[in-house]
Amino acid sequence: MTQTVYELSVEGRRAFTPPATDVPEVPVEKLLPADAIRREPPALPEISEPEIVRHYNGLSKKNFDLDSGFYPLGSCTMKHNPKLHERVAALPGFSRLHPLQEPCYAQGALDLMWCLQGALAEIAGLPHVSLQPSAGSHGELAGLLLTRAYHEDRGESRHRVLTPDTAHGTNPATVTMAGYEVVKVGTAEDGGVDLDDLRAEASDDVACLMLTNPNTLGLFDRNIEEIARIVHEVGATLYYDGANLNAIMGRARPGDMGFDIVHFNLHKTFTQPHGGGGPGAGPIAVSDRMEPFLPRPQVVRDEDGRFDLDMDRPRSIGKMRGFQGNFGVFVRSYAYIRSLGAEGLKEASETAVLNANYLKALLADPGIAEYLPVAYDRTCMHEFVLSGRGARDKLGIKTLDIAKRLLDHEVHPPTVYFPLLVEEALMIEPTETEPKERLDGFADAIRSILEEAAEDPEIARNAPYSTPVRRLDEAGAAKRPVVRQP
Amino acid sequence: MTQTVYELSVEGRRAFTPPATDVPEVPVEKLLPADAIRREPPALPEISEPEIVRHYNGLSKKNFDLDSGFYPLGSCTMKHNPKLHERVAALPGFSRLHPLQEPCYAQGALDLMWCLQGALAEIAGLPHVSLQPSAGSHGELAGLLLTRAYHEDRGESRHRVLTPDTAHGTNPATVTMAGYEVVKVGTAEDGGVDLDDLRAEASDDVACLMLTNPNTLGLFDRNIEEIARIVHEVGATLYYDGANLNAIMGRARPGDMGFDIVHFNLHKTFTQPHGGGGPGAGPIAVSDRMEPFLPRPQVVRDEDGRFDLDMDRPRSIGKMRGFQGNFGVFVRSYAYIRSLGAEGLKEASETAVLNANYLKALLADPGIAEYLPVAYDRTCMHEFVLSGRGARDKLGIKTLDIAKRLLDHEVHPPTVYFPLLVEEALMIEPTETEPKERLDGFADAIRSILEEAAEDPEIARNAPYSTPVRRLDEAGAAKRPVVRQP
Amino acid sequence: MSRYTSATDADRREMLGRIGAASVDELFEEIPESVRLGRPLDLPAGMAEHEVADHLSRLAARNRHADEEVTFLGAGMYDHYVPALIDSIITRSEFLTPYTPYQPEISQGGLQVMFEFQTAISELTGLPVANASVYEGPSAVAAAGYMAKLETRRGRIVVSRGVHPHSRESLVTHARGYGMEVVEVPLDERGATDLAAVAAAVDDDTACVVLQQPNFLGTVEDLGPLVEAGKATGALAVCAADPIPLGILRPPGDFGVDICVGEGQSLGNRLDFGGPSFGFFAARQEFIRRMPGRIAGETTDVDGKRGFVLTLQTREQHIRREKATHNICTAQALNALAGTVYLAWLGRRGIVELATLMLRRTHYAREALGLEPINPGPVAREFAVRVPDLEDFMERAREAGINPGYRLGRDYPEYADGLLVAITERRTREQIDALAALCVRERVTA
Amino acid sequence: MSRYTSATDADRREMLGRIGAASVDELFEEIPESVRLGRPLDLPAGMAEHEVADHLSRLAARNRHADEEVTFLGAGMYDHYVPALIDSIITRSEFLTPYTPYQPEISQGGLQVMFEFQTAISELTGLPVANASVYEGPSAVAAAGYMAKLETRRGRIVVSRGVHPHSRESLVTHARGYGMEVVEVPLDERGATDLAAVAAAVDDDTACVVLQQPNFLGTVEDLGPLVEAGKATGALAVCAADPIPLGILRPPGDFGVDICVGEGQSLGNRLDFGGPSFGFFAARQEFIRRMPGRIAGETTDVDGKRGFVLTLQTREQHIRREKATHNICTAQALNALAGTVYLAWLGRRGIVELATLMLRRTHYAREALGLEPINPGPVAREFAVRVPDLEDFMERAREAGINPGYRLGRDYPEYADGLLVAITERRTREQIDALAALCVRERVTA
Ligand SMILES: Cc1ncc(COP(=O)(O)O)c(C=O)c1O
Ligand SMILES: Cc1ncc(COP(=O)(O)O)c(C=O)c1O
Repeated sequence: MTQTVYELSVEGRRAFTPPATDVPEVPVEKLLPADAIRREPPALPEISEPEIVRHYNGLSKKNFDLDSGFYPLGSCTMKHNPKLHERVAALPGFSRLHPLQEPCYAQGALDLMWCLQGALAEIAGLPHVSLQPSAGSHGELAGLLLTRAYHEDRGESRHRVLTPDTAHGTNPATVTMAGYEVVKVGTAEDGGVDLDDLRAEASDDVACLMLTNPNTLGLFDRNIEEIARIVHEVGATLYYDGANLNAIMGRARPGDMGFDIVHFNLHKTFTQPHGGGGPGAGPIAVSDRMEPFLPRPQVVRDEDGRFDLDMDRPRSIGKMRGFQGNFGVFVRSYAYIRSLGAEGLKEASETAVLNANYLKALLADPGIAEYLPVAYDRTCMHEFVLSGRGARDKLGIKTLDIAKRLLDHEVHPPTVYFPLLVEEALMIEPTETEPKERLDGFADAIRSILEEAAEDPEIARNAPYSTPVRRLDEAGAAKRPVVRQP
Repeated sequence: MTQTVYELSVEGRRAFTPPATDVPEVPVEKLLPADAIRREPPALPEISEPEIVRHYNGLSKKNFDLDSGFYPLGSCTMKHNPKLHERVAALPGFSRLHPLQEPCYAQGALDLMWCLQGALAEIAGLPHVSLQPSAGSHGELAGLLLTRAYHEDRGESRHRVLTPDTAHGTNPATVTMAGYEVVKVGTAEDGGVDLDDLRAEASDDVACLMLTNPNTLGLFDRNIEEIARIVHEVGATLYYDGANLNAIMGRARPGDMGFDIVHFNLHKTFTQPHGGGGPGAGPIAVSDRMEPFLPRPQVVRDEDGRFDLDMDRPRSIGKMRGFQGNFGVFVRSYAYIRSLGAEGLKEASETAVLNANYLKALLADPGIAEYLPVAYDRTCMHEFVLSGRGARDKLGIKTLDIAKRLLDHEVHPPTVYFPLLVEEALMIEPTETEPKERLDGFADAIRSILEEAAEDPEIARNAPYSTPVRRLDEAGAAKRPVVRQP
Repeated sequence: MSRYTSATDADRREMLGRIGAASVDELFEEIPESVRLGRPLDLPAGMAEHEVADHLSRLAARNRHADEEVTFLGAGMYDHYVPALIDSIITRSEFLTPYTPYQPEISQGGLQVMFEFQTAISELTGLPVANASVYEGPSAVAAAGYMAKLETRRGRIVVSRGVHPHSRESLVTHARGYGMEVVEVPLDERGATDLAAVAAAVDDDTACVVLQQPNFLGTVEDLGPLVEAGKATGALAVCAADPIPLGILRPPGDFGVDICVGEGQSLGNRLDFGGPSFGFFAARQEFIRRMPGRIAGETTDVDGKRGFVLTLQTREQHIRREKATHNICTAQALNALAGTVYLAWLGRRGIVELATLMLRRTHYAREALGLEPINPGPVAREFAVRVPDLEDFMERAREAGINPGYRLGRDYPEYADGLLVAITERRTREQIDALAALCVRERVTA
Repeated sequence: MSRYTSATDADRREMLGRIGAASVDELFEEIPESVRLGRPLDLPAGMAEHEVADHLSRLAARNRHADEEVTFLGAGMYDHYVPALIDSIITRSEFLTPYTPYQPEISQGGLQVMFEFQTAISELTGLPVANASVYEGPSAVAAAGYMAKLETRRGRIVVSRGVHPHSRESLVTHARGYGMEVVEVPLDERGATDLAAVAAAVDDDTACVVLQQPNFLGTVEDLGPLVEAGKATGALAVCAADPIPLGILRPPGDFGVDICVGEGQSLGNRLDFGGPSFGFFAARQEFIRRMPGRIAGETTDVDGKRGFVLTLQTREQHIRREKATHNICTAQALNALAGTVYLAWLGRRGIVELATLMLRRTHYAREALGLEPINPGPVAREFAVRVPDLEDFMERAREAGINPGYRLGRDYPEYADGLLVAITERRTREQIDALAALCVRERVTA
């Protein structure tokens, strides 16, 4: 029976040996007012180093991870995290550098940030970059705060932000948090933005249109220039959610498509490991007209090549967080960009798109497509979406059941039930670091699940069987939430 | 079906990117004689970094390890490997130091070796230490080569070395390899050396007696001073196999018992991780009369505190290996000794002996002892030996079956069928880093296996069931050995 | 072919054949001609692994880091020792590489760690409900402001000038988005939050009052009266707290604080020039459905076996979209794991021993330096002093291999000559005495 | 209570109670009074983890390591880049902490790695059977001598002066134990093993002839005739080989060599001031039952599933005791794992590219230095030159941050002014040119 670290605790055990006290042992009561002194120590565990290691090693073995097998989680770009990055990120010059060290003693770190800014600007096709936002959503918020500052600076007050109905949940959540009203724009037959719907919604009360291109259906919106024209015509900004950038590196750039603001997810496209839910980083690249409003500080370089952190930015929206951002993440993404270079990044996107279209073709096999038809029959970019309505209607198994049965095939299921536009959606993103055999293996697993369900749908409905725990009572957990050790 | 890395290989795949060639690309034929050039590249795998990592991470998950659970492998001292040691061993000042760096540029490394020598000398009670031997067996060989040089230096030629019948297999193997003849000495009723047998065998043709104290039965030989007297009286040396040193640190010292030569197993007593079968290190400590023959180089310190590698040792037996030994192992053991200090090392041995006696007491419970009687009913030191003859005769399950059934209880079995003296032996060494609950858990597992066998012995005879593979055909593997990828 | 892909020429041919495309270029015909880049990216050429490693080592070598000087720099991030067992746990692929645990059956490791993290934060803060992590300290304060807005539907935030300058500025930046006014209350002459000013500042439109314990100058605030004054008109009390001193300081929850947030770097995370670390976010039970971010909950599987799941997801963006309580998705799971292991390693008695050692060394240091204190009151790990000739003092300290602390003047014009000195278990008495020795000349002119 | 034990006072009381002993001291009454230490060990007091870490860092800082100078030092260990994936694999507890795989059902990871290692070594050496590892290079030569003794029952070993001095000395040290005479044959004037001398030295009592490819001076030996001469009277041919150059050099097995051994440090292992690394040991099929150390073999389990076991254990000490083929027990499993991963990372084409790059840079360097060669013949990664004023040259190189190589005079009086220069993928043309620039003055006086 699995135990928490608190249930393993035995009074008197310890892993921490305090250093010898080398200053007078003045009683705490002498140094702090009685009212400020804690009565009972916090009930942290009492456990030795060997048992802490065994506990967390044991827990780790219950996790499926990217180094165990195929992880085609759509919109998450689960591509290999090069092991070099952990070694260079741990160099004392980076990991032991205090964020408030004087810039003249942090030139190596600032040089790295400056070069990363330059590379991201070149990849996005937008000249000015701030590395500060902590993740994609935080970058989205920065983008809308910039938009607000930009319009206020022009004496305008706009209230609405347009997001396509296929947008990722963080987009609308960000719009609300940035004080705007969400207005949904419909999706056309071909999976792109419904231009008529857009023209109808576009007005001078619209501050911004947030788009992902390729979008969350895995399709490149061919009307992007027209969309940009419509948006700019009403004076709104065009925001690029960079989660799908892995499809177009070296092939196309948001800046060239007319976007004003782009966020990158360094933990998707640029291989910062996902860490079970972070850390990540969400730098933003912006056009000239948005530059003045970028958060502070900005890394700048003077003519002698010396770097500094420029806080003196009067029109900046101010700080989004402490210090200058997730520097450890910058080190890993910078190492990735310097490892692959222009050619390698382009090859990465090409292979991601090739792998996605190949897997889509394998799953278009009649025996599968009948139950899992592709949502849009177009060449896809780095990911594609299937609908599970065929399996639901003809085999009586929902997309959830297919996902749970895949767990017994030791592959991670795709993203499910997103985008909401597609019924019983399965969003599949193989990435460029998967070998052909694993794509073939995934198609075989899907086929065998469907064939099995044709015989006995109960098997999938009660999957998984081989995992550390089977299906969990999520409703119960929400009704009577137990969110800490009693 | 598990594949080898060669079966995962696909022509054209690669993980290594060669640096750009920055010198003239002269054809190989111009630089090497035709006869010396390889025709076919070696059939090494062709595979990308992500798939190499997945292959070896996958293989690692098939291993039971010390950080998974209880590992009471007798005579191996499977005690916790502190994680600090991997961090300090990886410091560039140690890991990136060339072995032939001039001593004046390696003072930190030589200082560490000097201090480790001092600490081991103090622990063993013998003044002179050589860190050079690569493991315990290599230390045994060094000890007998020293003995040979010592006697030859006195114009004596001796041919026999005495080893108790309970000695570890490496002792007799070493005796043969050192050009001596093995003579077995019997074990008395109380588990110690049979003094009469020893007196009978002791002669001036005996070069050395090799002993482990506590011995491989886990018992301290109370007659050690008498044994030393008998051996020294015939002019032989007394060799101490240090594998069981974990029992007596701070309590007793081989030097004080009359031993001339001691080997340490840094990968047992001093926490160098076992690595699946190495690396280890087998330093030796010797008395004054043996010092001149120690291998070269020796770390020396001059009066200004400067360290050097002294090769000028005319009577030395010479080099046992390249350079100065397994320095990376010295770093870990030194960090251990400085972490615990005198008090901590003593507490380690005390707790190891306490844990062993407690587990012995649990297993002396009637329901168990009836089938697994203790071999010698004495207070044990850091390990103890049970005999499985009760289980074999009354329950029809051999010690091998008990060991295999333990695998299904997620604990590593004890050492089995050693020492040979004890029928169906089970040698159990819990070490000091195990908490009481795991000792209780082990006893429960043993009890449940015996109770289960009372009902149905077949279960144990066909165990294990829960492991990546079940019982393997070792005979077939020896008959038609397949020792490489075809 | 880059070392991270596996598509050989033969693979490409086979895959294109199965797709029915003549070339990879054909797959990109979806992109209109006019927006195709049509040239190579202007980036340096790729390099072999050892060349990248050497390049990064050269960059790293141009930074003076905390092993190359004795640093008393604090102001939000502290030079605490990161125990080695944390390296060995957070570099395991099973923790380093998975995504957010959307499939609980194969993520029980990550989910149980979140549950254990939430428990530890709840214990430190004295509040029953904590989430699995937010980005970091300052943006956690902004998140607390947003929750107060959603809870109270009011328009003003009162924040003490004792709160970290980066937290105050992040609050203002975010508040301009979610439409709230931020009002600052000053510190009194002892460097503690001015109680009367708080009482005066709160009104019926005040959503929350934000305090910090210890405050930015290191002062241990008298939370009781401050919280009482702050909540007088129905606002929520928000307190940003430094986690290690909470080992001996009465937890904010005890004083009626509603939301306790803070920076987690000091709990087993690296300095890393400012990130990534983690922020923690704890609140009263009644706010559980208004909390931002992931929350792990205990439950059972179909066989009755214990398990953990992401719970109350209806708060979150992937379900409630524009009605979500916060837009956060990817947070700081791996850094929170390091914090969880650190707090288990420190343990119930260790955190008291460490916090007590820091308390004693902090008071010893303040006395040893003998300079005029800006906040003479109780301090726990950091204190502010006036240094008559600060520039010269900083220069002399540098030459002695010491980084004496943070120039307060950068954020507090009223303390232009102020120096903020931080203490950890690594700052030995010997090092404190060395800093004190530099102050002798200062003292004479003081 | 030390941080690595879990026995609280309550645990101790309970355990002593169950044992029936009053105190822990009572358990040590087995040790006779006269041999009890009776005083604390005279060792420095224990320290907290961060204090030990700081102490070790200070020691490490007093060494000039290969990232702080451009090193051309070789002579058996080489400054090759260790790819990062090796760190992440060998630090996993599942590889780092288990014992020798005595229970195959729970050691399939370690056993399959041994099988894959044996395959790679067999491919490099051109010999069908390799064991799972021996200690390191020089003692592997001594192990080969012992196997030749057991195979041939003869009493003499002929060894070329081109074999590494540490290998020759280890051979003599071990041979004095297993009772064999070691006879050395000289190098010719081109720094290659003197063929005529070999032919003359072997006789009917010669158990084996030991050569090295490339030899210690870096010369690529003409193995064909040497092996033929060596085996003329029935001796076994033993060849110590440098593994990376074997990517482009014809494998020793092709020339009739019976046993090929060597140092494995250059295959993904650290310099580590000389160890731990691994030694490899390969031989002809007919010697399989005479081989030292562990050998992994493929087999199937009761369900027919593929698996691996330690095989032919009847050779080994834990079964055959005094009749074992060698006394080795703990060997170098973790270092051999690093070697296995390195060879998979390098791969079939990579080892050819790397060996070719080293070949070209070595020849480029010899020409660029322009000094009188001691071994003008073909070299693969190392070469020896005469430096007129060696001490001054070494000093000037040091000042330029270069470690120019190994003073041959320490082991070869006949090359008192000799310098052995080693090349790896890390020694760029730029660095070679910098070394060459130092030779200009030398050249003038040459
Ligand atoms: C399409 C899309 N947009 C935005 C986000 C939010 O990014 P982050 O998780 O870094 O906040 C995600 C993350 O999953 C995403 O897939
Ligand atoms: C009692 C005993 N002696 C000697 C040895 C040999 O030591 P090593 O394995 O270090 O060569 C061992 C190792 O298992 C042992 O247990």
